[in-house]
Amino acid sequence: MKERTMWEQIADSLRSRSLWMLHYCTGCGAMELPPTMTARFDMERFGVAPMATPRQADIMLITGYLNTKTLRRVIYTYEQMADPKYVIGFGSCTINGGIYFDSYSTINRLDYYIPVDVYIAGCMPRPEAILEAFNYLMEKIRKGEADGWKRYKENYEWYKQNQIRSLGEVYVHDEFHE
Amino acid sequence: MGEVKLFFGPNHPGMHGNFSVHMYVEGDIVKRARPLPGFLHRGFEKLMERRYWLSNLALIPRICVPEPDINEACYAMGIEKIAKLDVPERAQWIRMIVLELARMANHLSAIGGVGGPIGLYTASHWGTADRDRILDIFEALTGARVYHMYIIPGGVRKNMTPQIEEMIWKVMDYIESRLDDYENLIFKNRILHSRLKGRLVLTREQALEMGVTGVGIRATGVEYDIRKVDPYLFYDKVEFEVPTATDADAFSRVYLKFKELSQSIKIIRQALEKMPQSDKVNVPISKGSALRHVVPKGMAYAHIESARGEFGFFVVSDGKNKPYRVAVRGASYPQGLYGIEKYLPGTRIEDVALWLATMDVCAPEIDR
Amino acid sequence: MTNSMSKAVEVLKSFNPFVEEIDDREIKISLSNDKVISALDVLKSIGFSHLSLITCVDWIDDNQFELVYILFNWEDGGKILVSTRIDRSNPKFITVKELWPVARFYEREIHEFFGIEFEGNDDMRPLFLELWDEKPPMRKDFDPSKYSKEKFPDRKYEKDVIKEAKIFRGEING
Amino acid sequence: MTAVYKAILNLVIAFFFVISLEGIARKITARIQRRIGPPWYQNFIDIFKALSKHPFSNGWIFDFGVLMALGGAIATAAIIPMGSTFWTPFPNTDNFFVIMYLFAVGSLGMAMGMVGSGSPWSAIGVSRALTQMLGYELPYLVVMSSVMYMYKTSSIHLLIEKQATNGWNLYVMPIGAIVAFISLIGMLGKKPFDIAVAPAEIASGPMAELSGKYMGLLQIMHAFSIFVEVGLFVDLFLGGGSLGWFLVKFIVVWVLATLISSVLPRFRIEQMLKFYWGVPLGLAFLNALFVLLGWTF
Repeated sequence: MKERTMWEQIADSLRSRSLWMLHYCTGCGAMELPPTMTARFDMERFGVAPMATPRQADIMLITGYLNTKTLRRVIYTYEQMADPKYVIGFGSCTINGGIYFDSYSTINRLDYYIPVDVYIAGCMPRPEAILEAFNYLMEKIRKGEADGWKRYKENYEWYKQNQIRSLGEVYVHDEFHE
Repeated sequence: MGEVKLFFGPNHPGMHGNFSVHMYVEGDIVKRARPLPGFLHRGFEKLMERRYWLSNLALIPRICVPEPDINEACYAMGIEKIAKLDVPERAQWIRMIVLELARMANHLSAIGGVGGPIGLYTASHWGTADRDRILDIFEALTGARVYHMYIIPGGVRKNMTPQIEEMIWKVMDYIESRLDDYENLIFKNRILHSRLKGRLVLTREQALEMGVTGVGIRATGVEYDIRKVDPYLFYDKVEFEVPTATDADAFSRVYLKFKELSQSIKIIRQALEKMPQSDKVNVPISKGSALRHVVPKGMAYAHIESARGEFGFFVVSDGKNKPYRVAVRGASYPQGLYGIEKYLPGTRIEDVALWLATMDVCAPEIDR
Repeated sequence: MTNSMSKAVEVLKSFNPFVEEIDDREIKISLSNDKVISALDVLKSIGFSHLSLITCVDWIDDNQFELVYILFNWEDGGKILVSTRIDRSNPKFITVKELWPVARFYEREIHEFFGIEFEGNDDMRPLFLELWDEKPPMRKDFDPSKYSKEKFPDRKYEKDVIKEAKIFRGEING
Repeated sequence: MTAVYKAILNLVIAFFFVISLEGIARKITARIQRRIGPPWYQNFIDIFKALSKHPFSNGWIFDFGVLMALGGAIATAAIIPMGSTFWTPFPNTDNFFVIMYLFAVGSLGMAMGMVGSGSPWSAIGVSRALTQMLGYELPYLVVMSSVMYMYKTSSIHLLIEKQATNGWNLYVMPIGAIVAFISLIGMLGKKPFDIAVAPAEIASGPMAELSGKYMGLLQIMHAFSIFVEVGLFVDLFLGGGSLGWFLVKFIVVWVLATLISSVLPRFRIEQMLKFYWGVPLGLAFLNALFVLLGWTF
């Protein structure tokens, strides 16, 4: 790994303490996010706050299984986010398909399509596990190891090829034709 | 000003779950709207055909995330109907308690969910925090917070211990004591009245024509509740009221959910009192391995009153060790698809999120 | 059987239905497919006004699809499953969207998952799936596992857990 | 030369003081919601992190609009008197009208840039923000004209001096002060008037397309705007005071606005207009009438 300059180190430590999370519930894991956000577990005390649009977000939580229709939107969303950006794969379904391993519409492995920095195992992960994952991600960012966004740039061809293999077409068609 | 095309979701903070509404707006008024479901489609009905009768238990709670127990109950009741199983009495009472707890959990998060779109975040925080107490009961009873896999064909998986009964009594007292605060913070708030009262009216004729169930139809003044009309479990042995309203607007729908909380508390207390002491909470449904369990030929439709309305499982067996076909009737199917297309035009952009919140449009059960 | 259900059976006598009792508040009425729409109309007018679900079962061995309309009576809680069988090789039926407008979406879903055409319902765009390139997925001859293996690569594990489990527990097949 | 130093001090205080206050407001809201909340310096981290990111631009109108918004806010913040004549950087230009005009530059710059981003949510948000401006400015300006009519001056530091002898405007014209405070909540964009950014309705509205550095710049601009808005209120209705008193009064007004906003839901845009053009505008005219008749305390 390349040595980071002092500015990069400062920037990384700032980034680790102010993670803006994209408010996008891609799957059923989103059910455990409200408890994590609200009074009982309160993730805002770590500086993690929900953000409405991908432009402002730093981390994207892939909360559970992704079907092909959602994956297209997730790729769009991921590419709209500003660098540096981080992805947390949430639940067993993102790791190996989990309980939907033989489903015709859900993907089996998330890091084949977009780079993932941290995985949380379990179905569904408890709020404690989510907070643990946030802390682990912060640690990784501070050390400069969370480099998924760089890998996406370097291996763009590979990721695109995988996306097209599974989706046929990444482009989202406008459905409202009358 | 011409018409502007807007994509409300799937990536939008006002969206409940992963769902999308495409619409054309003129100013702030919605001109045309079209629901776009399918972001959570996992092919459940196909997957269920590929798994054994009992291994499906792990799969079905995932159909409806906010209230997973109704899936297990419907599936179990469907199988019991086909196989003519007699469920032990205590198991029936425990199921009732679990279903009512799940209803309360869903109503609390729904009240919090209304807080989001209108900006009353304190309501969201309170609702979610109190829901967590119910999740704690589930954790003690079943070992899991969200997906319980507790209700199995022929009964429930494990008996309820006296300690857990004690815990339920306590949590019920706590939630009852909180209801006044909710009333004062949320339902007496004048800005909330001005946001919700008289908005998104769905009249009785429209609701009946569309097939809306749950609070959507009870807000129009009729007592259509499956627990009363078509009693399952022991709902005919407990006393409770079905709260109704006559305004048929967004406010009365939320308020009815709030009213149902105290009815659920009443039901749970009666169930805890009437429940017989026994160790038998399920019938052994198979000889030897659970994987070799076979359900006789037949088909049945079992439905229950979930927090969002009629939720049903249609189960077909061809006498083998796997279901031949399982179809799910999601409670929010009519209002989530037909309702959005028909009744959103004419409302304002702000009301779209409120329709989804007060009508409890639950994306995973529409998509499956 | 509830009052409304016995009344329904009485009224439907002329359609020669095959009536099966599932439990005391649920019956199944099988009809030949030209009589279904008028039977549904009659049932709607005598109180079975709530359409719970329209669904389909693929009886591949009989080369037939079975369409099931589940009706519910809000007054006394009777449920009627109206069922009919149609030919599987050329699946076509008539829409009921005039009786229940929400049926449009159920029919659209059945069209998407089983490939049945509903005459009179012109909105048959895909609802749940996007860019679907195979046969309708809920048909029995569609194998989701094969499709998933082809399209969505699995993670490679160094340890074959399933094989070890088989050594440990023996074959696990129903 | 001292004027420049004072202006720079103005900006430095505005930056550090207001951004800390924003963090404290988050903490207060969290406590009301029974949470712990982020540390008080969280907003500094947020801003510097946003500045460290690699943003996307949406064309030169977008870039220019953001810069114009920041420039307008900085220029206005630099001429706000901090409570007394001594802490007035430019005693000849701290005219109320100059401040209002300069301040509008910032708002217009933001509107221009955000519409230039091309997102429909931004366009809706900007149209809401401008409508909202129409709502709160009207009662505010009526109250301000009666203040200026009463003291026959529009210079802020002179108004502060007049209040030192005459008593705070809060006591002299309580109705006007209340109306101005209601308008202030609207200006700050706090609930129930955060209609322009309403996340659950229009996905943060104007900010929908802002990424990285632009977001950081906009947050800084927002901090300066808060300084201008609350600072004007303190100067004009709470009698300014020495630098320390000015800051204390600033904190009191800010915390009060935060407390009110944390327990209220949000209006719809047309309800907000009806609200402002109803009771507050009527009260503002009543106040003007009292001032014209000389019925002040």
